[in-house]
Amino acid sequence: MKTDAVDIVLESQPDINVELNGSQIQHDLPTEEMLVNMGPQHPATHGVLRIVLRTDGEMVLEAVPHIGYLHRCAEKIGETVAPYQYIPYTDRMDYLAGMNNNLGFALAVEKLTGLEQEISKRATYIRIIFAELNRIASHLVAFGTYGLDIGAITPFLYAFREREYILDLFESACGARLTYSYITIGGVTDDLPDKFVEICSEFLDYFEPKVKEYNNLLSHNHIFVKRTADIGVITGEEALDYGLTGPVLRGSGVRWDLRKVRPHCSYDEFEFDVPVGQGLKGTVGDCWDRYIVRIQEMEQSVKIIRQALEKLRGTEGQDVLHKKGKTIKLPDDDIYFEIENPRGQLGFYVQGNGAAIPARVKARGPSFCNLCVTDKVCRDVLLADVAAIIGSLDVVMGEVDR
Amino acid sequence: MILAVGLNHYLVLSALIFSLGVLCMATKRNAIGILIGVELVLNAANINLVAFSKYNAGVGDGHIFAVFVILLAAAEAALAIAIFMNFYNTLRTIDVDRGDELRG
Amino acid sequence: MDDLAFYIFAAVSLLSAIGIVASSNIVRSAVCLLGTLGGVACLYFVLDANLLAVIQLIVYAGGTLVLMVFGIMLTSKSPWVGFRATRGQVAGAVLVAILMAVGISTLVLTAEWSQSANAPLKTSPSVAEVGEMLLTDYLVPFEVASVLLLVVMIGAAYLARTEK
Amino acid sequence: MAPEEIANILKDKFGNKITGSNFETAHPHVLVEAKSWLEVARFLKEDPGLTFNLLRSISAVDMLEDDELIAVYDLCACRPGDRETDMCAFDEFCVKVKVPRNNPHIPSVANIWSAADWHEREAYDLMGIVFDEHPDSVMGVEGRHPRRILCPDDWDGYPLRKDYRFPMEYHGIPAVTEYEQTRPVH
Amino acid sequence: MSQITLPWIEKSPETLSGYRRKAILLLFVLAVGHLGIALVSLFAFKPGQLADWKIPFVLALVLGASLAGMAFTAGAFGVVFYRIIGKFLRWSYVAFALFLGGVVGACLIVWLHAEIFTFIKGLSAAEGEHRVWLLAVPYDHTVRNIYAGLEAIGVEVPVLAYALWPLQFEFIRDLVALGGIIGFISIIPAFGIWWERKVSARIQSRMGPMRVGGWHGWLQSPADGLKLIFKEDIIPPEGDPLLFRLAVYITFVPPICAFLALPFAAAWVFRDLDVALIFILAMLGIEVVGVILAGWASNNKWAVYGSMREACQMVSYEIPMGMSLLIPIMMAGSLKLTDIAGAQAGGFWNWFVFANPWCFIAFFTYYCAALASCKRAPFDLPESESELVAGFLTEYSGFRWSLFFFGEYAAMFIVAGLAVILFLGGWSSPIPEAWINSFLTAVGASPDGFFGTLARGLLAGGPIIFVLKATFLFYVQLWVRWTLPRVRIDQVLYACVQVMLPLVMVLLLANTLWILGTDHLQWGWLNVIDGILHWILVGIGVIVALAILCIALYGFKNNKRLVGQLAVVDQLPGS
Repeated sequence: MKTDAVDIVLESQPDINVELNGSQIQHDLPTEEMLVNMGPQHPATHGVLRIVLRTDGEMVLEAVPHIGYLHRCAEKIGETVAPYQYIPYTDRMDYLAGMNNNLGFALAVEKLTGLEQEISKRATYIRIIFAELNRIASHLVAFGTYGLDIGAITPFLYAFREREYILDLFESACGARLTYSYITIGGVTDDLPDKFVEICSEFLDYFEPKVKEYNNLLSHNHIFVKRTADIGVITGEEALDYGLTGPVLRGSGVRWDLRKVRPHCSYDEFEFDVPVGQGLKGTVGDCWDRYIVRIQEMEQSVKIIRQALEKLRGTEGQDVLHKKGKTIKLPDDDIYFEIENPRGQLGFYVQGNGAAIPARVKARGPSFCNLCVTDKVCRDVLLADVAAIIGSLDVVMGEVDR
Repeated sequence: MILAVGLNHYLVLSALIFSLGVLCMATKRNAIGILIGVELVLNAANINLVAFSKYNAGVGDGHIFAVFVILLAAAEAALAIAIFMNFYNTLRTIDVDRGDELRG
Repeated sequence: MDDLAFYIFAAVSLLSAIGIVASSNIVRSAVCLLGTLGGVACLYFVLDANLLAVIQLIVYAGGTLVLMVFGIMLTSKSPWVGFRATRGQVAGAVLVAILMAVGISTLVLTAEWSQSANAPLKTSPSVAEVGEMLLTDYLVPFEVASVLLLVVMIGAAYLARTEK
Repeated sequence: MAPEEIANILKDKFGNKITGSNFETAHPHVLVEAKSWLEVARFLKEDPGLTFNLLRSISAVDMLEDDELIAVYDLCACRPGDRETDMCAFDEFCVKVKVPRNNPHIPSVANIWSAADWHEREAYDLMGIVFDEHPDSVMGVEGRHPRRILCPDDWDGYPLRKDYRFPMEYHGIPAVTEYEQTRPVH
Repeated sequence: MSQITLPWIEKSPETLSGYRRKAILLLFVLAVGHLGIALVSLFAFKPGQLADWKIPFVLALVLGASLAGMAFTAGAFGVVFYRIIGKFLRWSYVAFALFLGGVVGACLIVWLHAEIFTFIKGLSAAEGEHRVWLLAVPYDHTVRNIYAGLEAIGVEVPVLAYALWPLQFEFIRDLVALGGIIGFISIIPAFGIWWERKVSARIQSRMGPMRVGGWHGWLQSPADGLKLIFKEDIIPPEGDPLLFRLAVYITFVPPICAFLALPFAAAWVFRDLDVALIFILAMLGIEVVGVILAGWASNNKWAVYGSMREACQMVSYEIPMGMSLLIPIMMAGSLKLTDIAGAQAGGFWNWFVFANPWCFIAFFTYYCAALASCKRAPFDLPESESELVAGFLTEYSGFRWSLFFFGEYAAMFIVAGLAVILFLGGWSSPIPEAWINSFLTAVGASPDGFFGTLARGLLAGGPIIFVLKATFLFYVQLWVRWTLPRVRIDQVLYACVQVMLPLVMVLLLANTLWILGTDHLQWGWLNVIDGILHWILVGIGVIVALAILCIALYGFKNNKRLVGQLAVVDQLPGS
């Protein structure tokens, strides 16, 4: 089985070593096409993504992503441990949105076992608060690193300054700052700490004006707009065809958010908007649209958290963790369940066979599906645009490779 | 003192650089190597001009000539490299010995 | 001091020139050319031709040399591609070059120059004087040169254009 | 639209190419025979009443007892609504395709949903289901198959199969620890 | 427990203090001995006793002994008072002053030497003694001659004459000046990098380096430099190792050469070239060759990309940069930087930036082009991290890598200095000297007295004013870098060829005609318009300066604003 990745790429281009006497190809300047390995260690690839670029000078003719450098057999592990033991593994998939991953897996298992109806309201609201806080944290990282990709270093530090507060909140609730395992099967592991509601609403008051600061600093910066508008345009149809979800799909102008169209976790009780890309600075579906959708989603998340904190007031004393969470047996059935993760639709396919351990666990990572459009978008763009496009897709390699 | 520098020193230096430039033109088969040889020869000529201006004439004529030589050398280099590009475009090499083929 | 400077810079220029000829790698030749150009520019400083020296630096070293290195990079697949001349050609060329060097040197050393060759004139033209000459006595060549540059610019762009 | 209705539409259209269905489960689905999957898929995508334009996931499952592999296609319809006010309409559906374990061949739907490209590569890589006519195919020992995606291209075997044994070394690199080598494999 | 045994950790405190006592004793003995030798020899060698070739040995004996003695004394005191000195160094402002003292020290040495040099040149030459000694260097003064001159001003220290003897040679003067320049150049990156990190930290609402050296991490750059020197030196074997090494020096040396022609004040210039401006531009232009070679010799595709971008960018931006500079040249009518700066003396309204609208715009076009040619953000494409890993620096490490930064920071200071000399009045102070004199008279101090001279030296112009102005422009470069994203290569070239070049050409033409109308043809109406525009521009300048001052004060007063008021977070367990 001789299927070396580089050989395959080489197959598709003319042999550069052949003597081209009197060849019919006449270029502007006699330049050679060059194969460049962007990654696995490259600052713009957000982890261990490797993209083989076929370039003609600064022009990228073809960009083939190669993934798998962070493959940790997460699905295989799922077949050897009980669902509640698998929760910590989901943290490590999309490590920037651990709460949402926990939530996705917990909801899938609860739906499969019928535990869904028995989760207390308080636990549901706490789940929503943390999922949305985590969405803000994740979008902050996306915003900051996108600035880095474009060459602005300062927004990154601003984003991390705010994210630090969110991580403090998480730490106060569950003790961890990155891999929380807080939302678990049957609810959340522990009730909120004292004064959490006050501190959280204080944070929201502090955070809301910061979004304006980000817009002044980066979003409407002329150079930034020039770098991102009309770059990497994905139309709505293309986005659906490639299975893109989340801010990437909404950036293409499709108003599609699982929290609205098929609400899970009583999201239907909340009032919020779904921002979509409108092509304010260029074409609908360009990098700027995908970027601004994330910024606007942070504002909407703030709105949701405020409502959830309000709803939380009447629920003191309710049990936040269902007793059956650790002892459930999975029925001989399967389920595929998706939630709206910061990066898109995170789906878990869980198949049980009557035992406590699932027969098959599959995670459908939004980053994995969003990344597959790279090949299509990164054609005939400049080298710098590749960084801009990859950054605007906001992939987390932990989830792509699982 | 025998080491005291005069006009002759400059002229001999210029002669040596000139010969090296000619040698460079003769031995290099890379077209850009030949261009480098031409630059050497022009530099040798410039040294002469400036040295004579300093030691013999005392007016700026030598300087003016040298300015024009530098200017023409730059123009010549730009044009020559454009030609080499074309040459390379057709023959995929800049070996001058291959330039005798009467092909497009 | 001037004498010492002459010897140093002459040695730099000559050694770099030898390096150009001796090096088989064309990029190294170009780097050696930088040495020669710099050495010659310093010699101009020694000869009180300051304007010429800086022009040499800015046009040759900053412009032409970059152009050449560009040309090298665009026309070779690898830095190590070298086309060697045959042994006979090299021997002949060296012989001719040595004869030429000896011949010119002898000619120069035996020639009778109009003034005493070892007494430099104290008056060197200043920048202002050179500039004034360019715009008075040498105005026509100056303008012709500017037209020539324009023609070269257009010609170079024409030669390196897309062929359709 | 309820899954039963969609299943009925499909049964009317394709008859016995739809080999079964199950709606009494957490995951209602229909079973489609492998060789007609391509036309069913095209119908699901292009029929104006269905328009399942978003392929969410392809999950490959190994049923060792039944000696078959299942490819679970989870589809979703995103029908653009009124852009300014309304959400897109939501509809979901699931199709399962069963293939024998020793010769798993399913026609590739990557030309219908581009999203299937990477999902099919992943299903081949980890479970060994060969998707015929996949656009990113390479020639293997047993014919053309999709290129591997997560594992290295020269990896041997399909790690998610139930009877997979983890290799002891890969290109001279010890792949499992001493402890794991002595431990019984699941 | 670590298995490594360190002898000085194993020893008991008693042994340690024993060592210390011994060390102090030894150092004091050595110090007294050396100082004694120096003291004896101070009066021992009478002029005329020694042949000329022995002078260096006498100097070595005297200077070496006294320097060694002082060093040993300092060492002994250091060991005695090491605790107090440690505390002293931690004391913030003193430490910072010590650090900045380098600049002042370099200035002082150069100034002192200039005074001595004038003194020696002022002595009457020795009677008929023109001797040729070593490399045909004629000298005017014997030691006896200098001693006579010293005696005439009442300094009867024979050794001083020996010490002054070498200073009469031009090349020694050049060496001292070169030492001053190199000292200054070494301070720029060390200070510049530390300052850049502090500025960026301030912009990003964090602290920046805080540990090394006590106050605000002022020793961070030297510490980093030390680390870089000890790092492994990696040279890609597949590239061209010779050119790989050479490229560093081709990049690093030209910006330093440019300092040879950069005047810090009227007399504070190594060589006052009549073509100084073009010389500096040429030196900045040669840098690009080194960068191309660095990329080429690295045998790395990212490095080649970086160097090609650098070549495109620098070669194209040199043209608008040079053409912007032609405008002040035209105003001053000279290529000599001292002339150009001298033409702007006497108050900030005389600066060329306010002279007419064309100069005003030319200042900004020059500054933008200079940013691009220094490859500073937003034009830092050659080393753009997120696209090209590190551009042409990808394969460089350790000390070689840091030399590139020496070159870069030197070039940054050069372009800032050029902008100051050509547009912002050079070393002349914004306040006219006459005002300072009258102010001094008004407060009762004589303008020629000690304080008067000091005040005039500080306020009325000089190297310190020049360095301050250049440092401000340097700061603006940092400010821009940490605020803006990076542009793309096609946008960079578009901005140069399609925007900046036509603009600068129009400016050049307009300025030529303007000068022709105002200065040569003396059109009255144009002179009136010129005057009005001049004062409008001065007004704009004042407003901008005040605005920057206000913003700075506001930022200083509200320096906690960015961090926010989220006090409760501190009570969370994680904080």
